[in-house]
Amino acid sequence: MQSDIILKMEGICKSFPGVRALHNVDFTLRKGEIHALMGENGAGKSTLIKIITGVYQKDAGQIYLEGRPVSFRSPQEAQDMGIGTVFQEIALCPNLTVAENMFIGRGRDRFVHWKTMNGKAAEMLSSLGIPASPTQELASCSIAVQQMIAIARAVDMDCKILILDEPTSSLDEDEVQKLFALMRQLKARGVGIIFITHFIDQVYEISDRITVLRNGELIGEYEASSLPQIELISKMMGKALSDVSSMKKLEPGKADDSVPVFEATALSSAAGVRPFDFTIQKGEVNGFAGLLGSGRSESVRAIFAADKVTGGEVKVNGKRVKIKSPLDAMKQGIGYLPEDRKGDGIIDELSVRDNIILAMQVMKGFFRPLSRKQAEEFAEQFIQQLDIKVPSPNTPIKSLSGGNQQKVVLARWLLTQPMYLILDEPTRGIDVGTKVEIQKLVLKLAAEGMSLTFISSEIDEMLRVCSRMIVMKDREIVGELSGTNLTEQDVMQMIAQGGK
Amino acid sequence: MLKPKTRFSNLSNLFLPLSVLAILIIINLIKGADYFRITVVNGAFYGNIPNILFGASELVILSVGMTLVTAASRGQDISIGESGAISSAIFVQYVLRSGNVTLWTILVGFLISCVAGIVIGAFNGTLVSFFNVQPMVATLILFLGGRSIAFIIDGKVSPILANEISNRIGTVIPGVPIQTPIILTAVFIVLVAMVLKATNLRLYVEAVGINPSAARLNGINPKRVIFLTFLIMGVCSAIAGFIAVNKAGRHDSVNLLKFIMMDAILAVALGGNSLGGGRFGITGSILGAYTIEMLNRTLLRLEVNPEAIKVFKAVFIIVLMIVASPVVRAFVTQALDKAKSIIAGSPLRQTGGTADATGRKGE
Amino acid sequence: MGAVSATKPRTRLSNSTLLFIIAGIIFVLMYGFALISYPGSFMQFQTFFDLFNFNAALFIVTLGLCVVMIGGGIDISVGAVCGLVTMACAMLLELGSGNIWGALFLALGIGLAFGLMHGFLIAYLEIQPFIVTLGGMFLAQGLLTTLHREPLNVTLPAFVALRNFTIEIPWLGTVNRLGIFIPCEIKPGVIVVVVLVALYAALMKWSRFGRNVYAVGGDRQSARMLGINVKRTTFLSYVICGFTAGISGFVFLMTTGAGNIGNGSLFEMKAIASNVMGGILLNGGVGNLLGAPIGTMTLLTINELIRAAGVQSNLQAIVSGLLLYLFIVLQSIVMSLRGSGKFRLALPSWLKSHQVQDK
Amino acid sequence: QELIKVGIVNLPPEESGYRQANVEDMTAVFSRENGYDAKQTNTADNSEQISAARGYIRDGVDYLLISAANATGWDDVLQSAKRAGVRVILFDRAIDTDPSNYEAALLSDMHYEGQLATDWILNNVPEPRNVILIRGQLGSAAEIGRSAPLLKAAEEGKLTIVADGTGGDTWSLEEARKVVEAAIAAGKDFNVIYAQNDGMAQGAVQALEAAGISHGKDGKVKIIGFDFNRFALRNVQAGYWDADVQCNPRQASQIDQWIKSGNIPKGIIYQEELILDTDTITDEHIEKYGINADPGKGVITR
Ligand SMILES: Nc1ncnc2c1ncn2[C@@H]1O[C@H](COP(=O)(O)OP(=O)(O)OP(=O)(O)O)[C@@H](O)[C@H]1O
Ligand SMILES: Nc1ncnc2c1ncn2[C@@H]1O[C@H](COP(=O)(O)OP(=O)(O)OP(=O)(O)O)[C@@H](O)[C@H]1O
Ligand SMILES: [Mg+2]
Ligand SMILES: [Mg+2]
Repeated sequence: MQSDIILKMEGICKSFPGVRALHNVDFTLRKGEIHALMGENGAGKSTLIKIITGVYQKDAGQIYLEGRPVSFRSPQEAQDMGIGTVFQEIALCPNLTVAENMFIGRGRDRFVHWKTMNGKAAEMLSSLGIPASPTQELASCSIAVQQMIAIARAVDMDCKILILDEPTSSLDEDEVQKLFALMRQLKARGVGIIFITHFIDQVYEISDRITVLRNGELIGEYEASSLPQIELISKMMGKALSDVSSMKKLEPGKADDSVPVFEATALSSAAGVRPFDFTIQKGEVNGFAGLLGSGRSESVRAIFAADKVTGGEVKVNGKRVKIKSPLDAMKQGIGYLPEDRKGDGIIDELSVRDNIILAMQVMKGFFRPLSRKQAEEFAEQFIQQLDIKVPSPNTPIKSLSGGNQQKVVLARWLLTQPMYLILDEPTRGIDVGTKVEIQKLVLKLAAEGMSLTFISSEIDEMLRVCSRMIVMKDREIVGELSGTNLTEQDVMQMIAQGGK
Repeated sequence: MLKPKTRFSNLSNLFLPLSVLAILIIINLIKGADYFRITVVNGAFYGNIPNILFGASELVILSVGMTLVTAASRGQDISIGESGAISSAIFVQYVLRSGNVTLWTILVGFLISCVAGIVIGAFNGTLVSFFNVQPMVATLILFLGGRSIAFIIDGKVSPILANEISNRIGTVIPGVPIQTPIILTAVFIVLVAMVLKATNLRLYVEAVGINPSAARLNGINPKRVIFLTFLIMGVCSAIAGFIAVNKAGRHDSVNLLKFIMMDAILAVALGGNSLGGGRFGITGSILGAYTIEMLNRTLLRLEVNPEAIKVFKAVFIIVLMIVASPVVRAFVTQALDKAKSIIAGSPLRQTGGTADATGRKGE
Repeated sequence: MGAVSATKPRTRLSNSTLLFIIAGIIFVLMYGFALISYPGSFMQFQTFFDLFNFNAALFIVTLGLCVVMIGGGIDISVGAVCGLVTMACAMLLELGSGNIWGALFLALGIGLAFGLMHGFLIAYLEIQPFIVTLGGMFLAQGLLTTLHREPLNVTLPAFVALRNFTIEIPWLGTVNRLGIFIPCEIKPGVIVVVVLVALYAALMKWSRFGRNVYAVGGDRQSARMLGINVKRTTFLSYVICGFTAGISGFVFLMTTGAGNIGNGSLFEMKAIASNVMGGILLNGGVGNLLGAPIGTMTLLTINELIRAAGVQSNLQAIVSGLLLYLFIVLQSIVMSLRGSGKFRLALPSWLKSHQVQDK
Repeated sequence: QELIKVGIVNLPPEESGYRQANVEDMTAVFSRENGYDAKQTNTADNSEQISAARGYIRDGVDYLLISAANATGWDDVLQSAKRAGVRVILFDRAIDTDPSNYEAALLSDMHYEGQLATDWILNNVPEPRNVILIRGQLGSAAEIGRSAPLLKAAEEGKLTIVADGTGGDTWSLEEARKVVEAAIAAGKDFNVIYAQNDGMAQGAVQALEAAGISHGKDGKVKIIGFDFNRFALRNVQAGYWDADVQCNPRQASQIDQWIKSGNIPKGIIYQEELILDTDTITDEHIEKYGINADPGKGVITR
């Protein structure tokens, strides 16, 4: 039994100024097992990973790799010892090619063999069905493709331990299945895999054991087979079972058909969406469905003028308006939560408070700053409302956990009280509990008369909140589905048929 | 609970300039205990401190502008001296051509030179924001050609500004015990503080400097913000040029404010700001500017041989930066924590490794 | 499963390549313009060779700085170090032992010492590079005046022979005003330039270190996560830059044969400008090393153009500034035409997170 | 009539008023009307200067006139000029090379200027002579030349240098002011300020003014500047300063004369230069020898 354990962590503690991220956490990983690490946003999962991989230094505790005590001072050392990692925030270099990103930092070769490298990369990309060419610059790949490249890199690294921190957050069903197939292969080869996700279904589908963290403390380690879903959720959240079970039921909102809040005809943008028509009614929640790279993000970016708009007409509340920049859109009462949190969402060095009030402040205007007190109040209000885990509103947002950062960005847009809010993957990296809270919130806002567009790579989730689904393929709208009894099957079918 | 924390973090932002200042003061006091002595000469205060305040006025003003440019554009304007030379040349020409010099002439001349500064700022700003040229390269153009322009405006001679009002602006106004440049600088600082208070300049600049793409999606136009900082820089250069030329009484397009950009950039960095943009602290930069002035004078006071003066300056800068470097600071904090916990008898608790010991800047 | 690949990825030119091509085209256009407008000067091959003959040191400095700039750093001490080396070597040759090899080692040693100091302070103590190298610049300048303030001509015969040594190309050349055929001349410094260009280009393209420099320049944070030793890479890039500045100092001395306070002054500015014109951005992560010599050639051709055109004294600086302006704007317009699609300012450079190692 | 082709390698006019006068003088004399086809390259960078000189040699000029930024590093170029049959005349600034490498050199003798000023101090200031020396850019020809006689006199015990500073790389007024302020703050007793150009002298005087120390004709501290800027001469005339040393920027007509007459002397020729003090200065001097803007009689520049 002992020899089975490849990684053992004991009494790990880690504090950041003002936060105790981990306290006395134990963790063991066996050979050939898939071990899910679960917990709410800010529970300390990523921090634990970063301690294993030498990104952070632990304050106390001991790590044993195959029985020997180790302490990595940099990710390089960890990688050299056979630990492959996919970090939560994509850690690739945008200016290098896809192939380089897959191979850089690995191996001890003094020289780069471009041909071999590109060849190997091409092989791997095609075997995993990643739509990228090895010589392409990484920056020109979408977030999802980048994430898959990061996975391909880690998987290829003939490692003893593979760590996947929310690798599936922007992948759709197909990609997830591909990833799982890979994980099973590796598992069969005896690799120990640490898997972090907020998708409960995925956890049960693939993992053998589950370790639950809450508020930086170890709650327990369980065999996946002996821990019912509901119980897992309640352990993560620290709530009684009854509270948890009441959250699953949601009713898609009913739209008020009379007033089209926003209407676009033949809208197109420089990012490459084909001209499309789009309308949304007051109080409606609709969604864009489609596969990875089908142009969902590009479409909503065109609505918000996040990319340069190259054509089309836009009406807000029946009146023709010109929306040429995000500010124009904001002035028309449109809000947009972007999918790329790190690149487009957070202003990482600014405080949580400044991040929350940012959009509202901009709308108020350059010459009318909020008073400090007011800003503080707004921030506190949303920190409470969305349960954002942060020591103080003055904390820079970059020190928050991924999910909490997402909540801050969401709070930012809620504060502006938009008439029409676009949410592109708002639940990416958000824990189950909060996810449901957000879904509820969306429906509540819709009921209050706000129109929303909700995009998620989980069709399931979209079905729960959207009353109408716009289906996209190859950057073109191929059809629309509405009704209360939509199923995932309906959507998939439409995508497959391409609308015809 | 929040209040003391904020204040503490403010102080730690100023750790670098304050500690440097403290070191310099100690050195000066060791050299002579009368360092702070102030006497009254011709009705104005005189002594080391007034001299420093007087000497640093242009640098202070420029470093404020530089801080904003750095924060928003993530680069530095190296043409500030040239820009000051050009705008003050225009000021001098206006004054000389207007015949009878009154306070009014000076004021109009000053405003015209500010406009000139804005035009120059617009030139640099256009390159940086709309053509995406990196600041240091964009401003290299004026750095190379600017003095020629000033020189041509000067009519290829160094015109003399021999009038009573200019002289008073450059020295003292009878009856006022403080030299005029010091007062002007103070007014400038107050104005800047007011602008920061009354507008969202800080938020916009920081957001753009940290993440332009996100700033844009929140309705901020990064190009415009960067452009704006260059306009402000232009005004700052014009003011600095105005003070410098009135101090000198003569427009020397060659030497006026020459190489001052190095000191201004140094001031920004000494103020605890990152030269890579993002969050910024004006107070730090101002302190940094005075610190540099004090450093220069300290070297003179120590009677360092002129050949070696730069060596000393270099050693000072490097040592100071080492002392205040994030790594060393983290190390010291850790050691202090350890000592504290040992004293308190509580179990060991370290704050942060080297990795996350950020030399925080801002506020 | 294949559904994802429905949209074929479009492989586009990378920024580095595009910028490099622009730099090349700009240079060719300008040189072509010069040939047509001022054939008297530019139709001589010697004019082209002289770009290198008398500016070999600048070329070399630019190369070293290029490595640092790709890594997202900056070194403004290069000019001063170059100047210091010329004086130190001149002193050694003239007042000291008078051994050329000794001087060469001294040059390399000084360059290396500065490189090591900068590298250590920047990479391991995480001090801002601008400030560190500003300190380095003051230090080099100060050491220079401390060592020897007056200009110093090296008269050592062996060295004078080396200085005067030229390689003649007998089949290329012009007949001068005395009716004598003067073959084109190449100075040994040029060979050093060519060798270093080849070496550094190979280093940046094919060595692990070179690619790591690109990664670090592109995204410091990610580079660390990818298992790159960011600190060592940064450290080495400054060491290389300092070392190169040392070489350039020796080559400078080889060209002019004298130590002087003004040697290498403003080289840092020229080198930065050259690199940027060669498509190597200050943000880091972008650029082709071959762009460095091309940018330098562009810059030097501007000077030669101004001279050949006989621009009026007071306007020379302005005209050269305007030409610089023109090229930079041209470069930027080409870049923005291609990038007009999406608003994507280059990812924040590492500079920003320089004091912050971790997320 | 065939034009004489001339290439002029000079420093940039923006460098100083002195240089502007020099450049203008060159441009005016070597004009087409005067029978010359002249081009002038102005840069303070030695390698650029050398490149330009090479360019003129390639162009096949008849005469190459050089005012070198650096005194050294020219051997190679001068030899190739010789090979190409280009006659080289140095003006204003010396080049440290074998005299056979050029035809003639018409120079300002910086050392002589320094000697003039030092002698003036020795003759006009009674003991003890406590001098503040404010140097220009270290290592520049002017700084070296103008410092040497004073340092020598100090070594010989004829005067004392109580403070030794520099205006930095820029001959900066402000730096000069700081040097004097530091001396005052340190309680130094001094009665002469020897500033190596007029701008720095002006800065020094500003420091004295602010500290309320008298200077000039009837004052305690004697002020000496260099270059003959008209504002400086007016200050001397008004007794606000004490003396100024000439540095003559006008060499062109002399060289023109040499070329036209075909009679070029060999080796170094120094221009005549003078020192003026409150007693010797006249309006005529200011008119004739001064450079830069004239503030007008009786106007002092503080
Ligand atoms: N660099 C840092 N500085 C300060 N606090 C930090 C830092 N990194 C993480 N934290 C804090 O540590 C806690 C744990 O964060 P961590 O990222 O490990 O959470 P997580 O479990 O991965 O959450 P998520 O599911 O949202 O990704 C959070 O409260 C976070 O704010
Ligand atoms: N700058 C760009 N230039 C060219 N093509 C691009 C660019 N950015 C994205 N694309 C491509 O456009 C397509 C649409 O991408 P988009 O991000 O809109 O997909 P999506 O449907 O939102 O999916 P997801 O958000 O899940 O990635 C993808 O194939 C992507 O590779
Ligand atoms: Mg996480
Ligand atoms: Mg998307």
